[in-house]
Amino acid sequence: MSTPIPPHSAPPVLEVEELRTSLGSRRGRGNVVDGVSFSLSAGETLGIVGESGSGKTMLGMSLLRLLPRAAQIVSGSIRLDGRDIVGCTVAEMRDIRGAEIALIPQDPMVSLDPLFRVGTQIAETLRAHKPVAAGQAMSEAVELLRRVNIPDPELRAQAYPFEMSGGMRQRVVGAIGIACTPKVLIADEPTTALDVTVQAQYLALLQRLQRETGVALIVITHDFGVVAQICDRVAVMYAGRIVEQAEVGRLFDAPAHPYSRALIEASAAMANEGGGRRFPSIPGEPPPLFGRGEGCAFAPRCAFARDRCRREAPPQTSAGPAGHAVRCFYPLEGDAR
Amino acid sequence: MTTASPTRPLLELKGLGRHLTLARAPFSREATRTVSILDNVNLAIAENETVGLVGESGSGKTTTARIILRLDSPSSGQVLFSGEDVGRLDGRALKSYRRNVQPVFQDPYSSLNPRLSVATIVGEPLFVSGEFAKAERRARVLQALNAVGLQADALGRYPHEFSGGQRQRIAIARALTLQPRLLILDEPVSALDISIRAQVMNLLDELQQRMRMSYLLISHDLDLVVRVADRVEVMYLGTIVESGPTRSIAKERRHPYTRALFDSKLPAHPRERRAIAPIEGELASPLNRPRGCPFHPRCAMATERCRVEAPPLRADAAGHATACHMVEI
Amino acid sequence: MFQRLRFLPKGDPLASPHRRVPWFSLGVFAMLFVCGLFPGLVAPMDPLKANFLALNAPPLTTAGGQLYLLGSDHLGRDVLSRIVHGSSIALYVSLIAVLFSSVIGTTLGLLAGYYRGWVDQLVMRVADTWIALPTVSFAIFLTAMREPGATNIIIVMILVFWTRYARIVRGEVLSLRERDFVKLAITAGASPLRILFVHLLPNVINSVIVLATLLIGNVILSEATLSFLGLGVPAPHPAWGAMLADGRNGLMSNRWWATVFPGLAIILVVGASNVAGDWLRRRLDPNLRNL
Amino acid sequence: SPAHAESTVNIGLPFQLSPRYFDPTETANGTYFAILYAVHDALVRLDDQGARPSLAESVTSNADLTEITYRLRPGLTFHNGDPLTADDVRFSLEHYSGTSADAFKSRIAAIETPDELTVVVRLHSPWPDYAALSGTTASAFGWIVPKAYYEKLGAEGFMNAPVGLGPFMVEKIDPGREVVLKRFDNYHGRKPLVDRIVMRTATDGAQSLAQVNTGELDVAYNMLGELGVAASKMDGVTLYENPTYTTFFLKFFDAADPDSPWSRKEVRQAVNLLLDREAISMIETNGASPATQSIVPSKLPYAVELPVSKPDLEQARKLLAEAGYPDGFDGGKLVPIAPYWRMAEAVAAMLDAAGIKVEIQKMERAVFYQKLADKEMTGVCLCADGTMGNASTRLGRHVYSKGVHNYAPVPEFDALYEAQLVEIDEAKRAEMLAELQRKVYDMAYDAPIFNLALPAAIGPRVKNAAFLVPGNAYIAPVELLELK
Amino acid sequence: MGSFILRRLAYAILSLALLSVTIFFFVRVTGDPAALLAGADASAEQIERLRQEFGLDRSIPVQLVSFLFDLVRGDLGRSLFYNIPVSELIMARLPATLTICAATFALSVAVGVPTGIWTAINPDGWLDRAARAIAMFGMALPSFWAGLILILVFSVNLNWLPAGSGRGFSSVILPAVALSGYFIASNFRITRSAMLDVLNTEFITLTRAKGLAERRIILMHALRSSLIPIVTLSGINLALLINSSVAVETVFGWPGIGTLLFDSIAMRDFPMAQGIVVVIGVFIILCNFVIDVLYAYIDPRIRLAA
Ligand SMILES: Nc1ncnc2c1ncn2[C@@H]1O[C@H](COP(=O)(O)OP(=O)(O)OP(=O)(O)O)[C@@H](O)[C@H]1O
Ligand SMILES: Nc1ncnc2c1ncn2[C@@H]1O[C@H](COP(=O)(O)OP(=O)(O)OP(=O)(O)O)[C@@H](O)[C@H]1O
Ligand SMILES: [Mg+2]
Ligand SMILES: [Mg+2]
Repeated sequence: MSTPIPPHSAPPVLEVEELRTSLGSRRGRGNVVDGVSFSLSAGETLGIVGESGSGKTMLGMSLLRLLPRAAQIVSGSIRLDGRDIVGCTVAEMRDIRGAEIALIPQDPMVSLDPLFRVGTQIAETLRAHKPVAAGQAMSEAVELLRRVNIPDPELRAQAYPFEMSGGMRQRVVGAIGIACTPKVLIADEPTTALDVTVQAQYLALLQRLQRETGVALIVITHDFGVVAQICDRVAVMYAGRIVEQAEVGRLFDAPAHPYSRALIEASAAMANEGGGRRFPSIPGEPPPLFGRGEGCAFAPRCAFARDRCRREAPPQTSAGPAGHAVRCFYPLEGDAR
Repeated sequence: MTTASPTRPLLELKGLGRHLTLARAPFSREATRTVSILDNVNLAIAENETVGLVGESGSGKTTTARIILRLDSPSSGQVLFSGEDVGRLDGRALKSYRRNVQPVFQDPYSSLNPRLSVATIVGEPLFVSGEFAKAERRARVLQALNAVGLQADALGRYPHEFSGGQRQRIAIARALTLQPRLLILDEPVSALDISIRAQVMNLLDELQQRMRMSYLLISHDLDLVVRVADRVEVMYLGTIVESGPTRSIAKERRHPYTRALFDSKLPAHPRERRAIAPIEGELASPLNRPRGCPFHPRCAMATERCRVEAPPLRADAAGHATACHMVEI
Repeated sequence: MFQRLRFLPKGDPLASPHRRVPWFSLGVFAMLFVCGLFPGLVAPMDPLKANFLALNAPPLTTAGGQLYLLGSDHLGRDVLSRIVHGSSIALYVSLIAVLFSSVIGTTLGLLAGYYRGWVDQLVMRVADTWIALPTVSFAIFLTAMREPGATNIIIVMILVFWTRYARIVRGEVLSLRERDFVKLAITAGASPLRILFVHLLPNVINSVIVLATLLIGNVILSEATLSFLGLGVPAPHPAWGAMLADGRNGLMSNRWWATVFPGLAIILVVGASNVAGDWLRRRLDPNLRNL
Repeated sequence: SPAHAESTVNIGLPFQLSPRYFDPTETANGTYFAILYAVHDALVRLDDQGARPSLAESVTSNADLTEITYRLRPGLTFHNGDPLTADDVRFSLEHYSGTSADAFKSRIAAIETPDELTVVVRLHSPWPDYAALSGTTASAFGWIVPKAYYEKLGAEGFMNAPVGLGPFMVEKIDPGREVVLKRFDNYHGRKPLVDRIVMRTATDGAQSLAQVNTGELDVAYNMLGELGVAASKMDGVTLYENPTYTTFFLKFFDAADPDSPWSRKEVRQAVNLLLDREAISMIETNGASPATQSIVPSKLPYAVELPVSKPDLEQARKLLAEAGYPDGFDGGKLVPIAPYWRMAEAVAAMLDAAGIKVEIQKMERAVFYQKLADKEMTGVCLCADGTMGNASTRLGRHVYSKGVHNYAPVPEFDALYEAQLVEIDEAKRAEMLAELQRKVYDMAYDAPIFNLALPAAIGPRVKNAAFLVPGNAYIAPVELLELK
Repeated sequence: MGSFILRRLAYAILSLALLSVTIFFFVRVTGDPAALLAGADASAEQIERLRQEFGLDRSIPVQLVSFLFDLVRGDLGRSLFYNIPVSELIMARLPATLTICAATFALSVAVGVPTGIWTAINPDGWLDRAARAIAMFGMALPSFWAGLILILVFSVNLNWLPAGSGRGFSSVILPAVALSGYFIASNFRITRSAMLDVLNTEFITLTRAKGLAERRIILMHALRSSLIPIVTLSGINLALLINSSVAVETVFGWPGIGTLLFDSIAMRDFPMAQGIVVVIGVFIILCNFVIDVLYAYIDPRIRLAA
């Protein structure tokens, strides 16, 4: 199964353009999402990778317009089936959330209301968007639990979250995500909290659900293994910007941005049993949110940085084949290995 | 990779068991229940050797570490350090054991006291040992900090001023001050970002070569363990199910659980993408520990015998041991 | 288990936009301290000096060449001077009571949380019991045993308020002791004493400070209540609560000043303590509430 | 209910209502009479005309005052219907254990009931004070309970379901809170003018005045200080300043201790000169209480008028200097009787003017009386004595060395006192008591302040609040109480 | 859940035992009631008789044992002053206190909680700022002082509301309002901060991401989780409420258990004082037990955990 997945030709369900979300505090104001653009078609899986604090979650929350108080979208557009939801009213957004764009949040241990039965929590999603009776919603909830491979779904629907293991809770959250067959599903680090074996199960489940519903999937992760396993395309985020975006095979084979390349090397080395004892690493730390300089945010850690990189921010340019874009003045060429 | 010396191991776990008695409600008639978290764990770490301990969540890895560190005591079995029973140590002997065995924990946020300066944190083992004058303590702290790549200006600062990777280095520096012979590394890099993870692993490797320490590396990350450990112990529900030289384990994957672990590994490249056939069933919990082979409910090969009889850990000539009825030695 | 860490520390200023220094509280406290420590310098008159020619003088009356800014009471004593001298009592009682109750409560809370087991049971059951004992009954019992006075009030306050510290500190220690740095200290061979006082105490001290600030107000309020009931500092010493009690008869004939001004003094100081405590809590420990 | 509201009077009592107050045989202090006058009746009782036979038709005594004969009115019944007999009277007298019970016990030789309606009390020896003690509010000796009923219920049972001969019978007792009294139609005296009286505990002056204002109460007592001013200003509320026999005075406990400044006559005289009695009366009762410099109120039998000195700081200083305290001294504790704290504050302020410093020590009433009786007091107290009787009974408590409240015996006083106690000749006795009072005054044995006029607030509905019993702070006789 | 409740019950009983013993000793050390009761002119013999009558002549341990035995049987002894069974008097007075306490409690919840919810949803608005400022001073308001001012305004000057206890519901208004200042403020603050906390949790984010109606999110999910701290605080406040009611009862001449306690200690009516403190203690401990049960009701983790 090593053949790369063919690029999608269907019209995009989600088009994000120059999205900028800023976050203010006493210490200043910073863009947690900084000019992000991408598009996504039905059935497609986009991976968003990056280090902690790079703004992945903020991007996901921006798409749902569920930002913390301190943050707001300052510019750009998010078009869902051609309709810009940045301008939607609160009530309209409520109808969109859960029904058209759904979320699988980062941590299954704290994402379910501990005081309610899981069945209820699924059913209420259904009832928020569809005129179904309580009993009907409950039996649909049981059905959904069955679809996410929960054994004894009738029984489990009556359970409270604390009575379930992490893996099961994550599957419940998945069931909530697909409950109203949304067009876009944002999975924020769906597997990081899970054990290795369970992680694999969950990814398989996600893929199956995507096949069944044709949902467009955004997988936020910092694990290149997840990307390699299920993504069609990848966007690498650094300090709020997408520094590189490409079809998955292309990114692994020919990363153009020094950061992507370093990341890929680091993760490949970790996974590689035969490698030497030393791991390739990226020196330094990611920049803080406030007081990010003028130039390329990666420049201080970049081995290839030149003066220009420190002065001005590089624009997004094409790097090779269609769909491969990079924000670097001096993109790398050739195979990563 | 250094090969383990065949001499007497530095640390040895002999038939280690740990039971917990669940608290019984007052007036309740229900009998007290004991759960077994560790069951007959045997393990040895030689000088300058890295032993990896892998297993899924709740399999008892941290408990093992806690017992070695004397933060917990075993219900049965012994921990031997240089042949001495650690459980019996006290006074001076305990002190010297403490300086020889130091831990590094997973969470760099919780392992540094936010109210103490880096100098105090790193210097604490020296201070507590009471054997060093102030000047010498300072010198050693500086030396340790340098060893992990931090500068003297870190001394007066507080943990919150450091990033996760730096904190983990501070934690390592602290462990190094007394020049221990064994580091217990309980998931030392799981909380760190990939790029930082590599920095810390490189640092640990470098230190080991320089200071000739032994490591017990606890991790759920198979890749990492296989990459750095000399020997691997695979733990499942409190028992070692497979144990042996890393190379041999990675190649042969005799135990079905070990195999499942390897099979669950995510590809390093989209090219290697394959249909995942993960093991089924829920994560096991010591609360309802199955009879017989602990792994049988999730094992595709399980037979009637597995359901009733717990397989013993049997080693081959090369020291590769497996606890499975289905594996022929 | 692999746990993603929240990289936004709990105390992050982003979470709480209220960082403005509470000048109001600081001002009131400064006044309280100045008045409390040097009442003689601030007060225009002798608080005990009766003037039978100026009984119940309304505010801003001048009598015998003296200006009664806030009026005089039923014995012709200057209300302002009495309030100023009353702050000495309030300050003395609250500081001593808060000091002792925090030391006792914190120590017991530390021990209970760290050692758990029977120590914990003992401390917590006593604390439970204490909650059920009405403060006033403590006070009445004590006044029956000893001569009434500030010391009684202080003892009552300590008896009542140590449990607050004990509960809070115990709760925090219970979670702190599971933190890895405590385990690291043990593996470094640190003694329990060192763990309690070097590792745990500094981590609970924020809560203790916040609680202490809030309690200053509470103690003053309770002191006023007890003085009002006649269980506090005896006359003619100008305790605020006793001033209220003295002035209440005048209230019936609209001589409000002898009651309203000391009442306002209480509200001002207690309010300031609440504001300051709240601010400290936001700054030092946003997880604390319900103190 | 509204039908009854017309003829119900609500009276606020300034003390906790104890069931004991319903048992006349236990009466210990004046507070009891607030209830006794409503529920019970006596052989002889005080009213506006002085002590008059009430249950008795006549009271006669023999020449040497050793035999007192009571003739009961015929046909009287208790609230429960039992007829009043001589047996009930004898039981009540024999059973009496209240104030001065020891005095009665030791002097009464026998109580005889020659017939159903006659009771004879025989004394061991002549006792001139028998009448002063038994027919007034000095004691409740002579107030009658039904023997059979009392014995059936026992003392405790009786307290909680009292039955008497008074104008009102108990309808309901809510212990410590209120008692509802209903008119007793068979009352032998004047017919009560209201249907019901509710007596309710209202210990807080300000609050009970507020209740008079809102109409919740019709009568509230103890309107001291500003409350009196406030009451007099309220619409429709009248302030009745009821003269009592309560004298407030400073008592010098250490006067017998030669080391104490209080042992110096000059010092005590100075104190008398420092007290501004008018001002204190003004502060406490708006000037209604007359200043006095004797502990014997002038209205008590055998009292003599004594001059009241004007406050004189100069003279006081001079006296203090003579005594060796030109700048005053530390006078120790000043213990006021509860709850007259503010009067004590005024006194302290006045003493302070000459440099005499005293520290006010609050003491609950119970503790106060216990310490007083146990002779444990030191320093000075602001005491009050309101017991009825005559000059002899009053002086006997304070001046006589065996008196319960005496701390500084003076042999000269004792001799005089003991002599008058057995003197049958009225005139001689009066002369002896006058001499004693003057001697006490001359050596400034204590520092009297005033005789309390206790103000009560009377609400607009009340037409006749009969405060007719001298020396009693409460409305009595209650049968005269009338609504508009 | 059963075991949880049993454990709390065991704690409650332990607390009660401790409380009783504490009270017993407190009362003994304050002095001999017999002498005080006998009055100023009592003879030694009379005092002795009283001491025998009340069993005060027995040794302290014997007294303690019989006190505890009587307590278990529900016998609180006889009041020395009122001379009737203590329990009778307490039962007569308890309703008065419970009435104002209940009214205050209801008022503080009815005003405090909704305001807290509203301001947590709309933090930093004018209402929030105003409510926070008012709350800060509401917590500083001495209730007895508030009572005095209320009487002055509403009973003396306006003559709208009664100042005493005899007028049924209208009598409850002033004392309840005077008492409730602190409790409204504290309910408001706890609700607000608990709601703010909960609204920041990931599970509320998920309910939002599910597109639930805001009302359901707030009232069903957020409020229910916030109930735990609110209920906890209520337990503490209840004890406080009974404490502060003493001063307010005095101000309003309210014939409640607070004034009764105050007077009975002043009069050395030891069985009475002892009984009241025990009853208050039992009441508070019971309330806290009920609160524990409520936790279990609110939180399935407590209810279902082994
Ligand atoms: N609620 C918040 N209030 C203020 N700042 C926030 C908040 N949440 C996140 N941030 C800040 O926004 C930036 C981006 O955070 P974000 O959570 O999007 O990162 P992430 O890539 O998802 O990281 P992780 O891998 O840790 O989940 C960070 O600097 C973070 O500190
Ligand atoms: N004090 C304790 N009380 C109850 N159960 C405990 C206790 N300590 C450990 N356990 C249980 O023992 C089992 C082993 O725990 P341990 O922490 O050793 O596992 P681990 O392999 O380190 O897991 P992880 O990968 O999650 O760190 C777990 O099921 C845990 O719940
Ligand atoms: Mg994130
Ligand atoms: Mg672990």
